[in-house]
Amino acid sequence: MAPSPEHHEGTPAASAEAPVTAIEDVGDGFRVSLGVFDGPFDLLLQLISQHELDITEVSLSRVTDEFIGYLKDLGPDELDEASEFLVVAATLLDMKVAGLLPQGELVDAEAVALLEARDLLFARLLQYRAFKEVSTWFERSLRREDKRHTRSVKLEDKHRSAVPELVWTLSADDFAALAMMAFAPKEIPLVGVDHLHAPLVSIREQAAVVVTLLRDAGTLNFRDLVSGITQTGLIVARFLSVLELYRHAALSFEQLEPLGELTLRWTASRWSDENLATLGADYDR
Amino acid sequence: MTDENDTAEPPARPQDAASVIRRVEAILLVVDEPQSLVSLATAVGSPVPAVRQAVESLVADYDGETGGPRRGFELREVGGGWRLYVREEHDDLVREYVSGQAPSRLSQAALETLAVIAYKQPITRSQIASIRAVNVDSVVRTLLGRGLITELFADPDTGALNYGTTDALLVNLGINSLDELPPISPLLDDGSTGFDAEIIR
Amino acid sequence: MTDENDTAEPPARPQDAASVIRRVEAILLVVDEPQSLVSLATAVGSPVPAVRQAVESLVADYDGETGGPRRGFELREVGGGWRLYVREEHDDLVREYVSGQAPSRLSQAALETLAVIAYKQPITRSQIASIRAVNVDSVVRTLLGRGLITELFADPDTGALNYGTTDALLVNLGINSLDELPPISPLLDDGSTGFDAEIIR
Repeated sequence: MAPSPEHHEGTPAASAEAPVTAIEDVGDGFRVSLGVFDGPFDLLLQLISQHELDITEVSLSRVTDEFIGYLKDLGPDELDEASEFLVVAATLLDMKVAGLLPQGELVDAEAVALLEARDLLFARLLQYRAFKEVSTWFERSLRREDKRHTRSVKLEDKHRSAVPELVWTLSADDFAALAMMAFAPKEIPLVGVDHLHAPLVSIREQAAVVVTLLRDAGTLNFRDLVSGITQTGLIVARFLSVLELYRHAALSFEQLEPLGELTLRWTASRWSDENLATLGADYDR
Repeated sequence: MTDENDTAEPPARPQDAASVIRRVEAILLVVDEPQSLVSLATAVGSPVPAVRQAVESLVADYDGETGGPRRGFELREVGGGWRLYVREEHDDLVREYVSGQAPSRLSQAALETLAVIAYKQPITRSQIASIRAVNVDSVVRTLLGRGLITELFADPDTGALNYGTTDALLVNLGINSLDELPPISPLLDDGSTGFDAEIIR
Repeated sequence: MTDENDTAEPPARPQDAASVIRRVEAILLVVDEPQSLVSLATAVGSPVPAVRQAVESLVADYDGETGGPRRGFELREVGGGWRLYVREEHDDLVREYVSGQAPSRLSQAALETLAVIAYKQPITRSQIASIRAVNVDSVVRTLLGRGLITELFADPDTGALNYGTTDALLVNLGINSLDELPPISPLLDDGSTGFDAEIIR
């Protein structure tokens, strides 16, 4: 009762043994065109998982390029589809890295490790696909059950009197205190790891410092930007925030010789501090 | 209650007695208030005489007069409408059950939800849930049952019900109006990024 | 659910099958959550086996299998308990009448995360994230807000919260226990070398 992938729905060749000749009929999603393969991405994954296509034969950089091109054309409505692909893309990139590593002689520890790594990647890919496919069952069941009506009616008045009278002890001020507690932003609790690592440094906070300093000065050396700081983590975070700001086209930098002086210049024509809120989100995990 | 007919024609319903009875039973199962024959007829898409007959046969059926067992509930006409009621002989059973279910104090979760509703009303359940970061359905039911909150109106776009507090809450808090709720906005200033501060009194 | 007996002795109830059935019907008419056999037994003052028999005969009775008519409602077991539902064929009728709000759909990301949690619970956010290879914080919050998952316990070593699914999820899926989830190991069968298969049901 394994739900078949959506792409195959309604086609006679819905089983995992779908002949490759049927690929023209399936999938309106991302298609790849490679020397050894031409068809929808899903089918490619399926073939890879069945070891019918050796991953090394597939030009992963080409898949990646086509994939990025496909993502660019996706509208905002299709964000879900894009996020779906992120896992697959990450896995493919992992495979690509594994494939690019020097393979060495036929039997050596590295090659074995590499094979193991590749199996792990397959496993991850398969696991991801399994959950993706079973999620269609969840969707169907949730949708079906959404339509069901159950009895949920108010108690008759005569029975309501059986409800024990409410004991109320809160003053208005207690109540307000409770409200504040309820409104306090709820972070999902995190474990303090300060005792294990150096205290966490926020790239966002460091970016705010960089923006302030640089916007005032216009031009600064990185050396000036970190003068007086002894904590390595802070310096690293400040450097990462410079890279992030560069990504946002907020600044440009110049370095005349390797390891030479790094000169930063504030170039943002429009900059709102709101940009800071999302800056460095990649590092949040 | 959809009293007006839409312009779209409702789907044709089978009109044999057994089908009408089943549809009437389905409607009776979910309604809070007694339903007149006319509104039942509208709901099930059958003429009033057929619905009257269905109701009469259900009454007899539930009373065990048609060969089946007498049921634990009955169909009674109250205030010009029909509704399912627990048979009177089981009232003490229900009362025991109800009193065993409801504690005399509100839980911390219920109190906090009540506070959220008090300060942000009118507010829908999903808005409450997103502030509380937990599911609030049963808590809202409890507060409704306690008469501390009430359904205000349905959102015109989504149909989601908006809730607000009642005078009973004011009485419990010993204040005369919502304006007398202690202000809490100044304390929300720090770190309240993205918070809709002006809604908070 | 009054699990403990009060010191006051509850009144003796007739224990013939017909009486037990009637009392169960009476309780089912007022509850607003699925009731386990144990809580029904407590409510009606009868032993669990008698209540189980009563429930079974009601299910058959409402389905028209005992000589009487098939009813417009049915008794279903969902989320570990029993509750009266409108028979599926009348759901459209009821929806037209009560004009409920359309429930908002879960995103694909939320559905997949829910699937991961359902099959691998108890599971921490970072474990979910490593399967989904994306940050799942906001999705987990959504699922918590919908009451579909809950915080189970904190990992004794790391303090990381473990999540699991709730009975509400079972109710929303229309199933009675996690065992009724479709097995996903067949989906993993091909080429799943090195895969930790025993974790997956």
